[in-house]
Amino acid sequence: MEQPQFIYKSTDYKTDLKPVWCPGCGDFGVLGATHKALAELQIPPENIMFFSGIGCSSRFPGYTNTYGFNAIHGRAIPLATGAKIARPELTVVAVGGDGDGYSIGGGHLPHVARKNIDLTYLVMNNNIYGLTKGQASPTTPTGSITKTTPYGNMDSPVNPIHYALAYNASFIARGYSANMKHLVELIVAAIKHPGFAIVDIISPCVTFRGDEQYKTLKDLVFEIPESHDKTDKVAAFHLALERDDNKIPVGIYYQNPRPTYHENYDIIREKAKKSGKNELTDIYSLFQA
Amino acid sequence: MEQPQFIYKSTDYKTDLKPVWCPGCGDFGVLGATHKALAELQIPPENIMFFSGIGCSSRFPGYTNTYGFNAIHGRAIPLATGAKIARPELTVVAVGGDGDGYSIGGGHLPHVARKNIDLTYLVMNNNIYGLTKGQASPTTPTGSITKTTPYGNMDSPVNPIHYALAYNASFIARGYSANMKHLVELIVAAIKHPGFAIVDIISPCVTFRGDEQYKTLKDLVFEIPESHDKTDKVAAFHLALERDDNKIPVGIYYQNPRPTYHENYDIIREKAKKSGKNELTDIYSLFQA
Amino acid sequence: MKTTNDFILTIIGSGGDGVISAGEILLSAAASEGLFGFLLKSFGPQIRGGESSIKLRISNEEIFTQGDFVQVLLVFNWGDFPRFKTEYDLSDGAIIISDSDDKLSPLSQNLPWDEKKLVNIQIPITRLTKELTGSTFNKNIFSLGLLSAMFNLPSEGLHKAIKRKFKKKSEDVLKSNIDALEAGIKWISENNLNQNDFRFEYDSVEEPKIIMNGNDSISLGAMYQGLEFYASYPITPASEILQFLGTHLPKIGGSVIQAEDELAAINMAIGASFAGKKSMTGTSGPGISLKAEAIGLASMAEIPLVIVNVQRGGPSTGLPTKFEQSDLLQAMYVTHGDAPKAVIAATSVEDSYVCANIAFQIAEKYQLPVILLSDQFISAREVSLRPFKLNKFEVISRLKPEDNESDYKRYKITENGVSPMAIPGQKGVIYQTNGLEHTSTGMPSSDLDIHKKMSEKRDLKLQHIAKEFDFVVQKDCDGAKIGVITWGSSKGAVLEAVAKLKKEGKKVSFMAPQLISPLPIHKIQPFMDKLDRLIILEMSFGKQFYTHLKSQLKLPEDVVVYNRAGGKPFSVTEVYNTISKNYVGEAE
Amino acid sequence: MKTTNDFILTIIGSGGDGVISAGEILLSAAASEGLFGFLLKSFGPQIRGGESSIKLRISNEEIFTQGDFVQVLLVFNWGDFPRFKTEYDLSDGAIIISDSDDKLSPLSQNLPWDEKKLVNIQIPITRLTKELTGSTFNKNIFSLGLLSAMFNLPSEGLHKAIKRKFKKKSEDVLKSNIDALEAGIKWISENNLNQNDFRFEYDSVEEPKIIMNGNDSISLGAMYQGLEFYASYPITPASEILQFLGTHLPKIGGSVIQAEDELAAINMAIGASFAGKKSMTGTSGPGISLKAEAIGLASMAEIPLVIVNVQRGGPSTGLPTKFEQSDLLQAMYVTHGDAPKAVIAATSVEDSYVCANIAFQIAEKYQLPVILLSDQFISAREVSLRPFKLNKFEVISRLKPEDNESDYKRYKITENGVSPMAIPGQKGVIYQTNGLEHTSTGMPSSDLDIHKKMSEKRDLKLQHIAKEFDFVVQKDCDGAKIGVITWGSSKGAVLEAVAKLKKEGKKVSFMAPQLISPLPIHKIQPFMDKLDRLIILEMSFGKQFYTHLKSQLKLPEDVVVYNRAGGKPFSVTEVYNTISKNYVGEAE
Ligand SMILES: Cc1ncc(C[n+]2csc(CCOP(=O)(O)OP(=O)(O)O)c2C)c(N)n1
Ligand SMILES: Cc1ncc(C[n+]2csc(CCOP(=O)(O)OP(=O)(O)O)c2C)c(N)n1
Ligand code: SF4
Ligand code: SF4
Ligand SMILES: [Mg+2]
Ligand SMILES: [Mg+2]
Repeated sequence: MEQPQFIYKSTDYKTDLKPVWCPGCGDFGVLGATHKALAELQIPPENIMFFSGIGCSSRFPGYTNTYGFNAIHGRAIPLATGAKIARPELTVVAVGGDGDGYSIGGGHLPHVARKNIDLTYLVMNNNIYGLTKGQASPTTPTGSITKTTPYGNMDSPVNPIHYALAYNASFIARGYSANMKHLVELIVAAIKHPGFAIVDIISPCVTFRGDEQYKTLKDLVFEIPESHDKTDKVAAFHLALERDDNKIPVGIYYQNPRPTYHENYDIIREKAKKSGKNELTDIYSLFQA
Repeated sequence: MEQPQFIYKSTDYKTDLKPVWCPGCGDFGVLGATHKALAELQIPPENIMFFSGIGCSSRFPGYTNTYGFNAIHGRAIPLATGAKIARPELTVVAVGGDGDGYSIGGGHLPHVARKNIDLTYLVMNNNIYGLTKGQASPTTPTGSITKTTPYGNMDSPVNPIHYALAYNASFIARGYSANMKHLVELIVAAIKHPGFAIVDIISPCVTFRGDEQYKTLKDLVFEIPESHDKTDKVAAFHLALERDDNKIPVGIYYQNPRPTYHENYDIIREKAKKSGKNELTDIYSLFQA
Repeated sequence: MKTTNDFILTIIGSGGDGVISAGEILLSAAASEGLFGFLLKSFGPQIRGGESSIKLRISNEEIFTQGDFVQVLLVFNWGDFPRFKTEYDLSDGAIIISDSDDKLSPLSQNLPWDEKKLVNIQIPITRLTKELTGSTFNKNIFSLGLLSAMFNLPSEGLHKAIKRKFKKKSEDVLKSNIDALEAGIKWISENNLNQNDFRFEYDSVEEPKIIMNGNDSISLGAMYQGLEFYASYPITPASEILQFLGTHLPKIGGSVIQAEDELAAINMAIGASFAGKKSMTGTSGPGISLKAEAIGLASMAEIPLVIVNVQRGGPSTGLPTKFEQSDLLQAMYVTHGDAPKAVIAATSVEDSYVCANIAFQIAEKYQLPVILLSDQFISAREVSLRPFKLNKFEVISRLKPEDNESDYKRYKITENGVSPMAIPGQKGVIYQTNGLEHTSTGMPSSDLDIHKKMSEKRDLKLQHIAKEFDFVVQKDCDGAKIGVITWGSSKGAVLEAVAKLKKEGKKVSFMAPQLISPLPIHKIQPFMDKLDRLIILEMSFGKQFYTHLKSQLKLPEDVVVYNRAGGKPFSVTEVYNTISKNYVGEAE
Repeated sequence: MKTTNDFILTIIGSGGDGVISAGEILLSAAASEGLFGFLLKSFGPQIRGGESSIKLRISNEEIFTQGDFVQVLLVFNWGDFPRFKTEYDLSDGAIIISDSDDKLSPLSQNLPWDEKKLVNIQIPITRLTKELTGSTFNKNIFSLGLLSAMFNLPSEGLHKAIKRKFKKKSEDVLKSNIDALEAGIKWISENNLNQNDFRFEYDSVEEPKIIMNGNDSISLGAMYQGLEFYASYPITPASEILQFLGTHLPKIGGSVIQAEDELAAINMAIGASFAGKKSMTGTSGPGISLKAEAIGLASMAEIPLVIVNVQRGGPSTGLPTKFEQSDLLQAMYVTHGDAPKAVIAATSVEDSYVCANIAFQIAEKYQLPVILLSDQFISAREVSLRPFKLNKFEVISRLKPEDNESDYKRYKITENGVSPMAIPGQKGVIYQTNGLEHTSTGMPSSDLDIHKKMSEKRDLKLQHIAKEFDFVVQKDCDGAKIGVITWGSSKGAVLEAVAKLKKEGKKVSFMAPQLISPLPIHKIQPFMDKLDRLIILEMSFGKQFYTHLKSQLKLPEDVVVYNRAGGKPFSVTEVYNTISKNYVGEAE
């Protein structure tokens, strides 16, 4: 019996749990876009795993009707890595905030990227620590007053696109939570991409960054033109530099597939098996004097 | 009474402790170059602090007659950061290996760089874990056989220059331990640079990478031409891309000073003091009902 | 009409109702009138705009807990009530005030109306606020006016508190709030609703109080000892230390840095201490777990360092906004190897100042990491308490060598394990150190004799600390056959329960050691030895305090452990019942 | 001429001398002849090319330690001797062989020549090797020939071992080594130097042995239980597990990943276990400290996981290549909160296989983290031991729900605390989990009743584990009034000391629990209760085992703790003397 082509609606990816998010939080948009993307991809919910750290945004897996794990702060990436290596046939998505991903969890990013683990990472970047009520995050703009920068933030914010390029991520995009349609496209492309895909998503925190962000962003965000060569790293690096007009390109900055970790590891398994002695008893016999 | 201009010889920066390093280890070159650089800078030994993590290279502080701390794996940068913030008037140098700095300690790099802490970081990059006897490091070339890659390393190695650029480090250089004169110049420039300065130094591990590295490197390493614009990030990014001829540019890739953390923090202290109520008793009085 | 000098109020409402600020204003009012107060807040799971509640206790006598039974419950919105139902116990005859504009009826709530003879008072709060103040914006302040008149709560203090609160806002805002307050007061007297049970009456009061929470108190204690460097990563319920110090430490020349994670934070603090500055890092349980390795480094390299753990419910992320005392054994054994360190537990807001001072004294004098345990219950309460003297402690700083001291050895073996620590910049006493085992000059060594000698050196400090800093809260009761021992913030409930028993003529001894490790056995063992029965009281499902005491002392034959998983602090009644049930000693 | 069936040899030399491979070849020779062997290696601080030494014990009876007194000491170079002087004790009449080509003289060494009646034999080893084999390259093999002939060491076995060792090298290399061996043998018999004390004589031997170290044994145990995922970060002395599994696990379909740090490693393993695979991570003390937070996560989210800690000398970086048992309390209390987990300690190489199996059985059956403690002394020794059966253990896997099970609840309350765990990919039993406190369906909750219920659920498992997996090494001696308890690799020395005492007619009971936490009290308490005096033996300056036992059991009135800082394992003599000195019981 053939399966009908569209069996999953976006609501099939939604749980009953009511989000703890503030009304107007950008994360609602990301959640909705993700559910839509999954429906578009028609991946059976039981074949998906979501991993997150801690933060408002990291509550995400609880609201998504797939296997999910809202774990500890900063460790979404290694958790997802382990899960994907264990079960390469399943779809793995890591989600979380700018603090979770670029501060406490920042040390894991280079390695998931250079190993090209085939998973998708959605960062809800709100330039603040939401859950802990408003401290500076690594993406908080210079000069901003937050609970931990009472005299103005003096650090230069991180540039997630530059990070991802330096890490040799094979798919790098930026989205905006209020551009639902575009965001759905990006998430679909990211999940489809074989290898590590990061989507940095501007997702305003209305409570601790005010909601004028929505207003200004509307005019600042623009889609990356078709003419941009997605396989040109230097061009992508250039595109992601801070601009004099403060505008923010959204879309795919870079995409250049290469063999994934899992493909490479299959080769290693083959190599390892070449001796032909692949039973535990064979291995044990190596200890005989 | 005026002080004579050259009071410290490079041997004044040397301790009596005999390095545990293998004969021929690249780290000897880095150690010698550092002692020479310090003598060139004529910094009194008691005004210098060295910090390191764990590794062959991290034994460095024990061999340098300044205040020194060979601490725990991966934490040279935060230790040095704390020390520098505490004592901005002293010279602070962090040293260590590629594993220490780009693997376990990799999460600290973005932040020391974007905060522009005024310290120098010398990475003895030997593409291997030396001290633990030969496991793959994040800079181990693809394909290499090591103790943990018995079937060949399948990961793409990190590009430290790209990292540093993405992190907005204000001074980025690469050196080679066997080019003593050039390396001394780089270390002098790095220490002089006001702000975070990283020097990635190719420092061969003869024991676990073989000593043919010295032979091949001789022909691969070349000095970055004068024509390179050190303030151009995109040019630096380009220069650091893997090259078809496998050649490795050494020298300063990027240098672009901006206010240091300490300068900024002085401004914050001034702002904080504006209320004029700066005694502990003033602060305590805020609790009066 | 029953009056009280010990008034307990709870308010429950939705996001916009201003419940929290009502509680804060009332506490501030009480403090400015010289009353003692104890305020707790509680929130639903929503990040913002969700339901919230407060519990406020006011008394003219010193109080140590939030009190058990709510006498007056004000509910703006019965829809929010179920979330908090298990958090608050009602007194017999408690007065339930609610907004008659709410569509849900108080009587249809699952409340012990008959059993506890609750009194139902409904007032059209929303409508009245609108009518009398022009908008519903100041509903909370209007309600404070109502409560003030109904229960004789300090109205002068309320005026002051409102002025204080809105002093940075416009005149208009201030005036409209004062108007709302007065409208509330007036409405009650016009409607003759001011003769209620639980009217607050008291004879005399002392000088005005201060309002403080545990985190501020720790910060002040550290600052008094000369804190110069604080590095931390935000985490509930410890973030306020970072925020307070971030605002105030730069004023006295110090530095505060928000690190990229807890590992960085503690290593920065170690770096700063190595460089010569008094340093501290602070966090909660998950952060301590991340600092485990560096705590061992500080122990091995003998770096003075204070590490604050404001405990919350565990394990893992656990119950981040709730109280528990379950990081006790971790504090002692978090790092690998035999790594001497000291552990101190603060028992109250006031005591947090004391403990922070002593933590620094120990850290600096003995050059080792000191873990200062506080908890959510101390940090998140706001209390009105007697102003205390800042300068009651000696400021202790680490021992330093002279410049150019001959034959300087960083880890010289000494009588008390402490060796002078050179400060970078000092001439002629340069040294290099490490986290490896090392000789007296700091050179790495894996020689077993050196390891033995150095293990002894580091351990020696503990013996001296236990004697020199043997501070405990102790109330010996002559002839008592039963004693209660507890630790940390659970002290408050025990103190009140023991006082209550004493009034009934029961003899109960009491102890709460602030120095948890090394345990001052010479003080605690004699306390135990006098008892027939010991009750150990702690908020840890795993009985961590019991485990610790058992491992360090000879406990009486007869030990009763009263423990439970956290979430809600012990009530006085709970402790009272536990002791009563197990009481041994003279009958009355 | 005294002969022995228990031969103890030490070789000391410089970088190029081939000391280590000489030891390995001789061990291999012994094993192939069916002898038991025990090889330890020791190095100077240089990374490469520095001095090194071995101690090898060979016997035809089962042995549990490296033996105490060196009977034959071969020194290539007296310049290297001082570094190892404290590591090796010499037997009375020990034979000191050295290279007469060395410019330093044996007699000028600070050795107890007279006191111990040492025998000085000097042979021009370097010159002879050169003369007889054409180069000095095979000095070590030539020396093995000498030793073989002098002390009747298995020469057939040596031939085999050399063939084995060089089978991948060219024919020439192999032949030159065999020639060197034979040249050595021949030279001794030609010079009539083969009638020495300590000649190795034995009656019968068993079948050929296997040669294994503790890390390999753990790896095999895990593989037998169906390990599918291993993530780790290199660290001495645990790296060999990563290296062994990295080579062999892919052969049976599993995956091994070298993570960027220990935090990543354990979280990867948790992710893999969540995804349905049997997972393990391994490290040493510093790595455990870094894994602290995630261990709590595994406990809270009830993730089956085995965490290996191959202990080394602490605290901090400590003595990375030396032995110590000082991570015991950390294993239990490393993470914040009340976080149930199990702790198992392997006592030998063979036992490592057992313990790895049981660690997985517990982790999978009870869905919690299990810490498996080994140590440098187990992992770095190489022993020749009886081949063991792999399949003596049941392979236990976690309980899973049926697909589409109705009303599936991930954390359903059950009689033993274990609830079925759905595996991603399973239909109709999808769930979301977290490290927050949660309801039976996994929904976050900070409700205190739920916290209580779930704390109970998680704790319940421990009670079942203590009963079901109560494995201890126990040798009760009828009528013994004294007992010795120890743990981990110190077992070996105690076992031999007790056997020696038994031969003298002394009655001593003995125990070493492998299940350290939850402690199987029902087995250990009765053991204690029979004793007048208990000796607790451990290699921790901080008396961690004593602390643990005291906190969990009722110890006899009379307890003697024999402990010290690590660096060197207990000798049998040390233990024997300790017990003898404290002996109570029938006199002979
Ligand atoms: C180890 C640890 N440190 C700190 C915290 C406290 N904490 C929880 S979420 C968070 C940051 C949240 O910021 P972000 O990741 O940007 O998520 P957002 O809430 O903004 O979506 C912090 C610091 C924690 N839970 N665990
Ligand atoms: C927390 C921790 N994990 C692991 C180790 C083991 N270790 C010591 S040095 C090292 C890596 C050394 O490599 P690198 O930093 O490149 O220095 P190198 O020896 O090559 O100079 C490792 C894994 C440790 N000491 N501490
Ligand atoms: S605090 Fe900010 S990030 Fe968190 S839920 Fe509210 S709006 Fe969203
Ligand atoms: S192992 Fe390699 S890095 Fe270490 S000292 Fe030897 S040559 Fe240098
Ligand atoms: Mg954020
Ligand atoms: Mg290296």
